Amino acid sequence: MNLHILVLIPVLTALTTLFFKELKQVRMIAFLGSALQLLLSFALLAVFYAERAAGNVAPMLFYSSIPWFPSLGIAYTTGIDGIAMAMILLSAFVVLAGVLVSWKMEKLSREFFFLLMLLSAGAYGFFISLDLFVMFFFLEIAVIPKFLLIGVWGSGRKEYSAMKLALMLMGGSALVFLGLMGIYFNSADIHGLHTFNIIELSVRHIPYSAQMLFFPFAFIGFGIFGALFPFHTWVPDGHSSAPTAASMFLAGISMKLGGYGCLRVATYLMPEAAHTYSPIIILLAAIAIIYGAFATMMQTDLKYINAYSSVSHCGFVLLGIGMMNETAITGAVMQMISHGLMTALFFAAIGMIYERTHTRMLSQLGGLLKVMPFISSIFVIAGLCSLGLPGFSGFVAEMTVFMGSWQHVETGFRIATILSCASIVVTAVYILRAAGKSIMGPIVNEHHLHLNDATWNEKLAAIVLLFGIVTIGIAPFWLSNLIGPGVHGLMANIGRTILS
Amino acid sequence: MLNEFVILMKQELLLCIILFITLILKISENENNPKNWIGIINGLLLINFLAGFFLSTTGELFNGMFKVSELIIFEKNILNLGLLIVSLMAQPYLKNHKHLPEFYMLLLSTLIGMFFMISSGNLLMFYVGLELSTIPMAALANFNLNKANSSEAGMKMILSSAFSSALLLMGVSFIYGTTGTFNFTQITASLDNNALQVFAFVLLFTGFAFKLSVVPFHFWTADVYEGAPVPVAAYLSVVSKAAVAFVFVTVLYKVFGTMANLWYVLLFLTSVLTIGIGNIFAVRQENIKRFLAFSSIAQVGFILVGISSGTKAGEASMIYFLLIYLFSNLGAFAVVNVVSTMSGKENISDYKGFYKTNPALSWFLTIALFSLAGVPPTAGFFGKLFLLTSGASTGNYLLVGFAAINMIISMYYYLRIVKAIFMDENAMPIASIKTEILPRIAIIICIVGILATGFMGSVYNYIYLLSSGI
Amino acid sequence: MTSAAIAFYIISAFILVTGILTVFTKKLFRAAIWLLLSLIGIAALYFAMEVDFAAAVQIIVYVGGIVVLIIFSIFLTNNEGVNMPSALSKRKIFSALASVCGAGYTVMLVNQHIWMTPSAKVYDPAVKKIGYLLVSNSPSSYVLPFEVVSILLLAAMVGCIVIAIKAKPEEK
Amino acid sequence: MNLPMNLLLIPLLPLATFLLLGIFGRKYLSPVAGMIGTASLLASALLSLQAAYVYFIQHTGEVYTSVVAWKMTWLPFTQDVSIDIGFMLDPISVMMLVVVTVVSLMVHIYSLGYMKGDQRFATYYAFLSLFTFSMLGLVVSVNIFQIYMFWELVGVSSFLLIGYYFDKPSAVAASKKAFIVTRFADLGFLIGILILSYHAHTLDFPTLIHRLTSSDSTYLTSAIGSSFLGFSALTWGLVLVFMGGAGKSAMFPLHIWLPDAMEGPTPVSALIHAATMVVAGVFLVARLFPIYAISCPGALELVMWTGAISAMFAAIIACTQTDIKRVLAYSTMSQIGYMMFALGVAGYGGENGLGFTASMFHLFTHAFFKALLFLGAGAVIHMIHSNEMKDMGGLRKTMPVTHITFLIACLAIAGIPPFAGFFSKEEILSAAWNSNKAIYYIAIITAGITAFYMFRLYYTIFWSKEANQHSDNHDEHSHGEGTLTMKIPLLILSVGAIAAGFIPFGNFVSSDGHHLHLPFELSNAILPIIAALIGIIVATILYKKENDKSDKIAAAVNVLYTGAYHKFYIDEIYVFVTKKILFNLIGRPAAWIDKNIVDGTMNGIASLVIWKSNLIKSIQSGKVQDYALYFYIGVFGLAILAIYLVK
Amino acid sequence: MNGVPLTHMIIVSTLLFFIGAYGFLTRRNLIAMLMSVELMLNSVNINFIAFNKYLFPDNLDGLVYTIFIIAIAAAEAAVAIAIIINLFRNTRSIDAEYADKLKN
Repeated sequence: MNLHILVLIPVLTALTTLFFKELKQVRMIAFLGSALQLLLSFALLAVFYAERAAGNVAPMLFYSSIPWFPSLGIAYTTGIDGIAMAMILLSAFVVLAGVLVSWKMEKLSREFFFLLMLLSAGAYGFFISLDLFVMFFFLEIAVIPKFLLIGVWGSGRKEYSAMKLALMLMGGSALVFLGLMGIYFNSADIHGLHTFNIIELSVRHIPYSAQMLFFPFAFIGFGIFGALFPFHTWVPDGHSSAPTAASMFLAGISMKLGGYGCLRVATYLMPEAAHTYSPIIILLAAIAIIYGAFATMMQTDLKYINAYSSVSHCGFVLLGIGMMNETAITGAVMQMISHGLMTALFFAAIGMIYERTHTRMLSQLGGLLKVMPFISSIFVIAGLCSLGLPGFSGFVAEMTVFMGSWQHVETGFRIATILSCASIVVTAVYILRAAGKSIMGPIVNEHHLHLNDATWNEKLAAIVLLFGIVTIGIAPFWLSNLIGPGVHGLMANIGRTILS
Repeated sequence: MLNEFVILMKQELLLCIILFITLILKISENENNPKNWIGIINGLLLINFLAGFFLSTTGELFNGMFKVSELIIFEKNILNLGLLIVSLMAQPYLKNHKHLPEFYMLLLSTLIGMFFMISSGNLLMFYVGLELSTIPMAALANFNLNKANSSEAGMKMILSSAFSSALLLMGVSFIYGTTGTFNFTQITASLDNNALQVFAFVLLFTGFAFKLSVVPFHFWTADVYEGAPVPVAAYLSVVSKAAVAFVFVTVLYKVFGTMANLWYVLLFLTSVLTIGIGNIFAVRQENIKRFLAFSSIAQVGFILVGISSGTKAGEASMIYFLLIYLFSNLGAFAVVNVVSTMSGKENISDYKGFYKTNPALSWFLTIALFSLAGVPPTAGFFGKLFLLTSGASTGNYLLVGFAAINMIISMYYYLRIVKAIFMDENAMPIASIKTEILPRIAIIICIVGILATGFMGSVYNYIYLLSSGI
Repeated sequence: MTSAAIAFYIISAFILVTGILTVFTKKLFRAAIWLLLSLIGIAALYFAMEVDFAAAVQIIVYVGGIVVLIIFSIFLTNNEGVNMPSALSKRKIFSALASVCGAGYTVMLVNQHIWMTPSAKVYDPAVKKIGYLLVSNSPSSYVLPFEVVSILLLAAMVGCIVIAIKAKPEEK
Repeated sequence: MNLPMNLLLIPLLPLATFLLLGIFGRKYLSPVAGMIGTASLLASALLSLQAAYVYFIQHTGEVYTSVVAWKMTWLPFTQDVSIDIGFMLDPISVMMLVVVTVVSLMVHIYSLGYMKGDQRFATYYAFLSLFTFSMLGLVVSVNIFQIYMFWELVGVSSFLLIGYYFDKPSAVAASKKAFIVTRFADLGFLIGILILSYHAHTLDFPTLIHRLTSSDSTYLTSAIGSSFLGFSALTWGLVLVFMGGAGKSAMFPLHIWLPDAMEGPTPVSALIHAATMVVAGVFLVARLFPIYAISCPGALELVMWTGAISAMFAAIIACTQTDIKRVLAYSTMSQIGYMMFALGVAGYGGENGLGFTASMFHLFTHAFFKALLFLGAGAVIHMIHSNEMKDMGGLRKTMPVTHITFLIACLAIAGIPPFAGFFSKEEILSAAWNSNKAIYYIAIITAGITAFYMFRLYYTIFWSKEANQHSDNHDEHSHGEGTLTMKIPLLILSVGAIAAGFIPFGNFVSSDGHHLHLPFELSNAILPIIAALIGIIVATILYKKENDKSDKIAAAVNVLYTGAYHKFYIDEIYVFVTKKILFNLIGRPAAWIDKNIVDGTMNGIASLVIWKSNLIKSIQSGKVQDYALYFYIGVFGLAILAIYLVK
Repeated sequence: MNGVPLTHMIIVSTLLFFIGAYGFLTRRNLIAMLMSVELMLNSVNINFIAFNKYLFPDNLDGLVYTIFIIAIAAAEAAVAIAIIINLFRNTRSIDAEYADKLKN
């Protein structure tokens, strides 16, 4: 299986949209492209399983490397393990749903879908690449379309938010870049040659002092993408100003780039430093979890609620990574997947509500369950997933993180774990508050009585995401088995280095 | 001998021939429509550009006063391409200008000067080339003859550059006084880094810094770009800067390689200042040309970071960056020129709502700006990152970190324009503009260059093989 | 002190004094005249150094060309008789400080420097030799810059004509 | 012992019903939703009875062992710790299967009439099915994490059902409260699980219990060895797990959600908040009972005192409430208190385990009579359209069936022989007598109060005011006593309330699986019967006829009365803690900090750049001589620096 | 010129250079500024010739350089004057202080 097709399809879809003008054509192209991508992802999953079943134990499957800038050691190196596979599936789900909820994007539809597809190409490329530079390239590709998506199609203080998001993510990538430089120039082999290749790097030993210097850059840099406290402020503004599909993408995929990078680059390649810094990471993650949850409780705008809750939820990802054991990291990856799907669903529901009622303020909403039962149900289900209800993916992921975190016996780590666990209560508070005010209760605005429920495309979008959420929630073992070996491979390296 | 002479100097000679053709056209002036001329000259420039790729030989003339290497040919080709693009994009500006042949004569003579400067192996040759590339530029800056701003720009440019050349010459005189030669190789051989030589070197350094608009020698830049006609500003910001940068690297690496520790410090200091000041000023600009001037100052700062490494990769990255920068900046200027000529509007606020009326131009400008900002998948990303990578290769993470952080600021101001174009509302947006064919070609070349160069690793490798470092 | 030395110091003093007057005189036209005298002084210095060719070029180009050009331009801009406004005193102070420091620093460097031992050969700036150096096609000649300068002069001429020629903007 | 695999259908049928009704019900199946739900639950109930038959009656051998009928690894955490999903039968789970399915079936049938014509009829049944599924999954759990999962699902179905009338703000608030309070308790449960699993390296019940009870196991040593704040890890773990149970079972001080939960439809209250879900906490402690009893008696003591205090506390409050469902809610809490302290006074094995058996017995009987009480109350509310006692009275004529069944239930709960409650309560008291006298007296007093408030309720509803006062007003839309489907469950349940006490419970359920002969000593039975009779008599005096005696008494013990009427201000304390402390002291500052400090810093950097930019703009003065001067300074600055460096 | 040390020669030229620099920095009239630049260039010329004569009499490089400087200075001056005249036409002023429309 050739992985390049994963990047190629979104790019070609994006380019194809440019040749059409009408919304109907453009959205159909985008839909077909992303549906094809989803099918391909499933096919890839099948092939992946087949390879593994056939006894292929290489850390990365479908490995290929095409020299790009040989003099700088840059090659277009691709390959996936279970973690990347899971992320690809996540992206495919979210993108398809994103296209579907944007079905009536009348304003500059061609540009909208073009940017959306470009964004998804960046995400896919990021997940499949095994070369730090290429990874960075794809990471940055995914920044600017967001700026335009938010600024042009957004709502509220969209320009401000778009600018803030772009600048903070840019700051993140600047830090990442420094981290990469540090890794690259400390990766000399016996011939003094440097490399960007992750697999190569994982067997080379970066000096401890260099790790200590550059780990913070790489980690914070990716952490900014992943809403690391206190660099999370782009999240609320960005998410809430973005158009629905972009919010879904931002929270569903984009923030995962950060988590994935923290794991794959910062922690994997600089394990000793990660080990040394882990108390700080865990502290920040625990703060993000609790603080994000409490901040969510005070929000009055549905999108802000979900955005702040994303801060809190993404804290679990960093917490899991910071704990640095197999279970916790598996949980972190699961949390990425779970949060990606769940938050996308949440944003989709909020978007549908906003599209109809033209408000997202809790005080102006109420009793929507009566007029739009489907959308309301989706909203509630997303909320329940968010608060970690069994049967949905959130539970599986959070529990794995907790279980892994608890393996750390030091009192400080335990306290952080307990605090993080406590967030499940606060989460319940804010989710129920939001649902209680907007979905339940009496109808606040008479005009809302005449609104329609979801259309077929919106339903399909919700069902696509719901499918993912529920599949993980009901049968988490397949995800765990998919991710597990990948995490095991990561941990083997980390463990080896720390012990030696 | 003659044969060798002709082949080695083919690029200069071709330009001279074109220069004389324009001169003849001027002299035999009849009331022909200048449009035909533009076509002819652009055709000639295209031939000139293409001819650069044939019959390439390397060698030296006049005791190393004139050197040609593959790298130099490549650099000249880059400049030729720049000239061609400037010429194409200048068409809307020139078609109503009375002094079209003169414009081309001045432009061509500056390019000839740059070529000689690049090929020079001798301080005299270098100086002559430098002045030849500067003095006509001042005249060009003043080419909006009836505009006070244009005259002011020309005045600032000629006086500043005269002052700068005086200092440069003092440096040259001290180098001569301490080494007794103008020949680069002989200078290198007889350097012993005594105080007077260092002083002379610094004076020489500032001469380059002036042309490259390195802070604090950059003050003329913004004023001249703002006052000068857009194509001239474009040419100044790209072609003349690139030429000086090429020579600068050669001089630093080849001639003053033994002073590497010294100029490393100077580059460190000036690059920090350049990036910082360039960015801080760019943030507040309202005039788009002036804005591009400050942004190009900041870009120069990045070049300095790359050069400071003194490695092969540093040189290669610098040339690669300049190639990309040529596409990006000329692309931006091409759009600005079309808008400025057709609507007379040059302020960033005028671009509000631009996308509604001119989607294609908006995208072109946006892509060019993104490339300047270093956003993938545009080539600017690669250019900038390779510069920083080479900068980091000497372990100078502090400088690279500063530069990387400054990319955020630069991102801000580029996005400010993108925001104006796409997001801001405007009751009176710039009317829909019909771009003529030549500027359109120019823009498309730039955009294709921006989008393609980064993906072609072979280009970088080619440059890398030619480069040499200290 | 030889007579040559005395001549040198006298000429030097002349050059410097006229130079100072050039930059301090209130009247622009007078400044131009002082410049003229200073340039002539430099030519005299060249004569004293037995570099006749340089002296000649100095007189012809500077005195005969540039200064005349400057004087013409002074007439053109109608400024010949008027007292020039004085610069801001802040600028004067800073400039003076900068100039004095710069001069002092440079002089110090020059003073400290130990010059190379000159070769024993006699300096012979014969016109023929100069001509040969400038226009022959021998490998060691300066014919290439010479030709390039010609392009520069051509370009400068073109530029001057375009810019300075009396435009007819009223046509439009 | 091999169990027929069709038993797996017991939880799966409700799940299928839920999915069917949840997805298609609203549009396509609305009219027949009730029938579908009831039918599937009927099947479930029959299967449960089969299971009970197979497990208990066909059983051969001395000891009831736990049987894992089916099990799979659901989510592996580490090599030896994983969440397993399975179906485990042991005495208590079989008993719970029967209770849950039977009560649920009754509620299903009852709701056919009660909820008839409701707009979201199908949704209602879907939620009921979801709840039943979750509860069944909970009781058959093989794994402590499986329990936790279904625990949460039970919580959410409770949430959905309490908030069923979602356009009523009070219902929404109550559902939120219920969910959040139990969630808070679940936090303890979760951490408890984490602690236990960390030391035991397993989550499976049999292994877990084995590892943490056998005295020579290294797991136990590790759990006892590590301590935090003076208590061993094991104590912490068990106490925290109990916290979860206390939350779900509405034990003091986590009980505040239960009275409010009565906002849900009354059948729901009967099912969830009386008979099944609220006893989950008891079930949980019973499930881990060996660990509590053998390895950590300290934690068990906490269980005991919590139960006792809750029982008494709730009984006192129940006397003053005027909303019939709230009275019943407090009575539920009180009865669960009984169950809890019964567990608390028990020991492991043999006669010591009397409390355990008694607790389970009471759970069993309580399910019947409490469901009956609620359904009866539902019938009353259905007719009167009000929950308030003052709107009722003299209904014994108009609602004869309800009246009689309600009376049976009241007698059962009051502990009058030969009704079910008498037997179970008697066992509990014996157990308490054997273990802790203080508890015993508390229990006796509580029994008296229970009898009092139940009969207060009974009289106020069915006697008190003159008959027919209300039916006049409601003639046109009076439902009478309700449909047949509403009466049948009442009758069936009243049979249970009468007969359940005669089941030889000790033969089936005991702490260690051995048969336990339940002692019945008349001497022990006398005191509680007397207490109950006193309560009934006082209630008769005060409430049989409408009079003002009760008010006078209330005025006499004003402080106590007001305190009890306001539920001893526990709610207010909670509101204070959450609103004032959590919201105002953490939430608001967090939001403020985020907006002003964290975000402000980011914005501040941006404005700093612009400010700087404006600050130094004058450098670019436009004057060429300034430029030259800077140039000049630059040159000499660099030169001096360079020469300095070279030297 | 026997007896005159090279250093003195260079000092004279240096002084002249900085006199010119001072003039360039302070003269408000653009033409006067141009004149100051000419002084600076001339001082450099003295340097070249002096070095050539004193230190490197074997060839005439310095002298040739001087000649080129003179030629280029002429061209520069011509263009400068043309521009200044054009500026004067456009603004009726050749005061350096007032030629600051382009700034910030």
